[in-house]
Amino acid sequence: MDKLARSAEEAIRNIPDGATIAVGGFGLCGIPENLIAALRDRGTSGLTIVSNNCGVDDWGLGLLLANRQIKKMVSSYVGENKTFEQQFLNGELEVELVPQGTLAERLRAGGAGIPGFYTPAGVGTPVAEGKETRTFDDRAYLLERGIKTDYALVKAWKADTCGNLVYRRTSRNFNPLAAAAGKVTIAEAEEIVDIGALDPDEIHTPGIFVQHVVLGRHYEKRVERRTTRSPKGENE
Amino acid sequence: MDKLARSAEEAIRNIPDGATIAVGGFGLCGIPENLIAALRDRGTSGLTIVSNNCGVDDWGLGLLLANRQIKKMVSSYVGENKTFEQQFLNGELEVELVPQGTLAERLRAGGAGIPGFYTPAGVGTPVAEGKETRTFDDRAYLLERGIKTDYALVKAWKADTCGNLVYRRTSRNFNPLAAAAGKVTIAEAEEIVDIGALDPDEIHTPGIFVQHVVLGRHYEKRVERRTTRSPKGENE
Amino acid sequence: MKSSRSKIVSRALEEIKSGMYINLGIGMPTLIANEIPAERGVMLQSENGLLGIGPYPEDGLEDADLINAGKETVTAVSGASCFDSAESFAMIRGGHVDLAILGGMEVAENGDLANWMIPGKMVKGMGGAMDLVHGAKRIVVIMEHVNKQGESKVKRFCELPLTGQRVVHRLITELAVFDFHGGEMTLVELQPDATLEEVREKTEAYYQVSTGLLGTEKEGRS
Amino acid sequence: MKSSRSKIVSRALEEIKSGMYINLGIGMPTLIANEIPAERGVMLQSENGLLGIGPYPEDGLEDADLINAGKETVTAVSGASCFDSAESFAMIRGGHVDLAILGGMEVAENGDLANWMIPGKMVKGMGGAMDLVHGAKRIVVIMEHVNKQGESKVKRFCELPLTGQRVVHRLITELAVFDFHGGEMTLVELQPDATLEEVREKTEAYYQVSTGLLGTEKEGRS
Repeated sequence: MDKLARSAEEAIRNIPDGATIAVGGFGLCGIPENLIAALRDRGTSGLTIVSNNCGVDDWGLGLLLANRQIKKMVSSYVGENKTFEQQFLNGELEVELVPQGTLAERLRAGGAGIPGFYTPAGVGTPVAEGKETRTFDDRAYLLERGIKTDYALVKAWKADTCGNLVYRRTSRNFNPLAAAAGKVTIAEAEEIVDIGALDPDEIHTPGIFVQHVVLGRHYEKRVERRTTRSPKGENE
Repeated sequence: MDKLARSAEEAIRNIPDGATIAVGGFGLCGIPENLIAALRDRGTSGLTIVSNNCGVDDWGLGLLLANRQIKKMVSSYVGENKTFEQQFLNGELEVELVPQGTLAERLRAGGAGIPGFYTPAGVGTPVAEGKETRTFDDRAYLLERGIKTDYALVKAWKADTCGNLVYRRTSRNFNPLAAAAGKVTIAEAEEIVDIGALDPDEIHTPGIFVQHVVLGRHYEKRVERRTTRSPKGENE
Repeated sequence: MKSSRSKIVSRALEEIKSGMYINLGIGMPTLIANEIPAERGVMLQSENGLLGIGPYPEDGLEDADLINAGKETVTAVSGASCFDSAESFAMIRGGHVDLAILGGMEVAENGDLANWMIPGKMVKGMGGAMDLVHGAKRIVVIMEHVNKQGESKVKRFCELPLTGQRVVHRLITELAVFDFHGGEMTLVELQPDATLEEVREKTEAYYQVSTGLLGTEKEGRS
Repeated sequence: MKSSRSKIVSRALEEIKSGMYINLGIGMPTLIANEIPAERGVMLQSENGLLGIGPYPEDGLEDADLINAGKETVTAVSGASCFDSAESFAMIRGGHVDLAILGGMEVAENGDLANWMIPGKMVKGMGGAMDLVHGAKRIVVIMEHVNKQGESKVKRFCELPLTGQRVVHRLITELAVFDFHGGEMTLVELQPDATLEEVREKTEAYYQVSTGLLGTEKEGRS
């Protein structure tokens, strides 16, 4: 069961124009940078991207935006990006805003074969428009739908060649959910280890959810807001 | 944030008669044996137990059955237990049978604040009786409800004193789901480690889901079906 | 002559293709596990939370924390992963498992399956069967063609309470292999030593016979 | 005299009790994190997947893989755990977080909160705010009492699109603390240097005044 692709280019080659893709990451943390760059280089267009954020102007999914490859974004927060605002105001870009917990759960549901679930988030707000509101035990909830995508691009810390993934710290975020929601999931990792090198109990995404694995060529891991304290313990 | 109880007896003392309790374990694997024994000794009665199975005649939840402490079981499979059959046929014991995946998801939903979700399991079967059937994308699904319980009893391999839990191999099973579904969750562990000894990325149940932790005094870890092969590789 | 069971198991093995993720039900399907050639490179899923079931442990090396869905002690292969029951059924319900091979009590000509309530016995529960039949990409049922009384288990309609409606893709018995499409059943293969006539006699269901076997004709006891 | 912000932050700190699990929103609420005395023994949750946020890292020790929901580099305390976003919102939606302290743009007398769409600006998204207001056991909103034009942000009805209906348990401004019960709002505390009259002048909402402050009277600009 060898799922190793030789390069990010090879791994994303079959993604067609117009595909729907779930992409892991929160802000610029845990984003599949090599796969995004390969997709930018290939120029695949008309994409619908399901991802919590849309990168910044010159990094992450912002690269695909700048290159006009994205038709629609499904996100909870897209505020870090001028290109985004321009394309949205020009009518070039569609946006579906989803509460962050609902977005996470919709991806999980899609991956888990659950077509719909109820959540209180968004009741009585613009998010509720066009959705069924239903009362359980005297509280109101919205019906939200699971999301399955044609592809998923995720970023792991370590992967083995049969697709088992381990994430590091808060770079986990939406990655396991995207991995399960994608019909074809492509994972990039900072390190590829031998089968058997990962303990079965430490694996975050079992290989069954992953179709292709690739070693990331280079990681920039850009930081969006560098906040530090001085060694004396005072805040910057 | 020290959640360490001195004993299983102390940890379960406040569970009242008539409580609803989610109990981790699959068969006899990963069951909270010390907490069950303490509950048997205390004699707490009229219990509703949500657990995939109900132990065997003389072990696991079977101990509570034999002692007539259980009023109702919510399970997917209860076939290993003669006492069970007797009490059920006598009308002493109520049983709600739930498909295993639905039971797992109902507990997860309860813990995650989701009051209901749709699943295909059980459509057109006795499980569908009294439930809403609804079509999404030309397939039929049942509406199933989340389960929250008054208490949860779970078994971990390692725990730290602030309630972070790590499970081992297939003893994980329903334990993390029960932990999240219980309003008050009591975890027993084979080993209690210092805070900071567990890597944040290896924790299966974060401490926020756990109110009390206790070191299991003794583990029998009974095996239900001992299957082995001879060293030559032939099956028993 | 091979036993009914070994004919069924042998034929079921052919369903298993390289690279598949597979769930094997309790009972006869579990027997298949030990027969799968290692070089086929498949991963067996156990719904209690293990992907990558290995052979039974050597005597004395049993691990009470490592069991399969039949509660038997097992081992884990290299590359195995463990997870909780919700994640396990996310795999199953979400269509990530390529194939489930399940036992059956009755299969109807429209693909209905009954395999969880034994007539006249205490109801023990459905376990994970109802989730599996709606989740795995392909459902293969293996069972003996007739019951101990000689009555056909391949029926016009299931009499037992259902596990799932129209969920079976393929049925393998010691006599034949049937496929199900659009609510209809087709005989696609005869097992060694079986004849069309024997299948006809022992099958209550109506079925087509695939052209490869005999041209298309309407079959079945009626 | 203390600034408005420091009055709000000081008062908000009193909401934080020993042993609590707390989510602090982006912006002013994040400032509270650095002021919580270590001996209070609380755990801060970050909805991007961290329970146990520590202080900012020392210069040069930033870890790009360890950020908070405001995308700032942070550290993790001893006993911290990491998890995916679905698990994070399971904690939140499931009522496991004891307290969320969030910023606000408008709060209405019935407890409605608006804090995600800035008037006249491009909509950036609600992030996790809509989940938090329905999930955490207790919602405390902190905000300045009036906007830059001097208009009350404590209103009869929210004019901005809502984040949630009747979700606020307590509102802390630089002038006062209000509690919400059954769709009604009560002034329960005055901040240092504030007077009942000043609060009355700067509050559009109708509110009760708690007996401890002045006997119960109907207050508010009308």
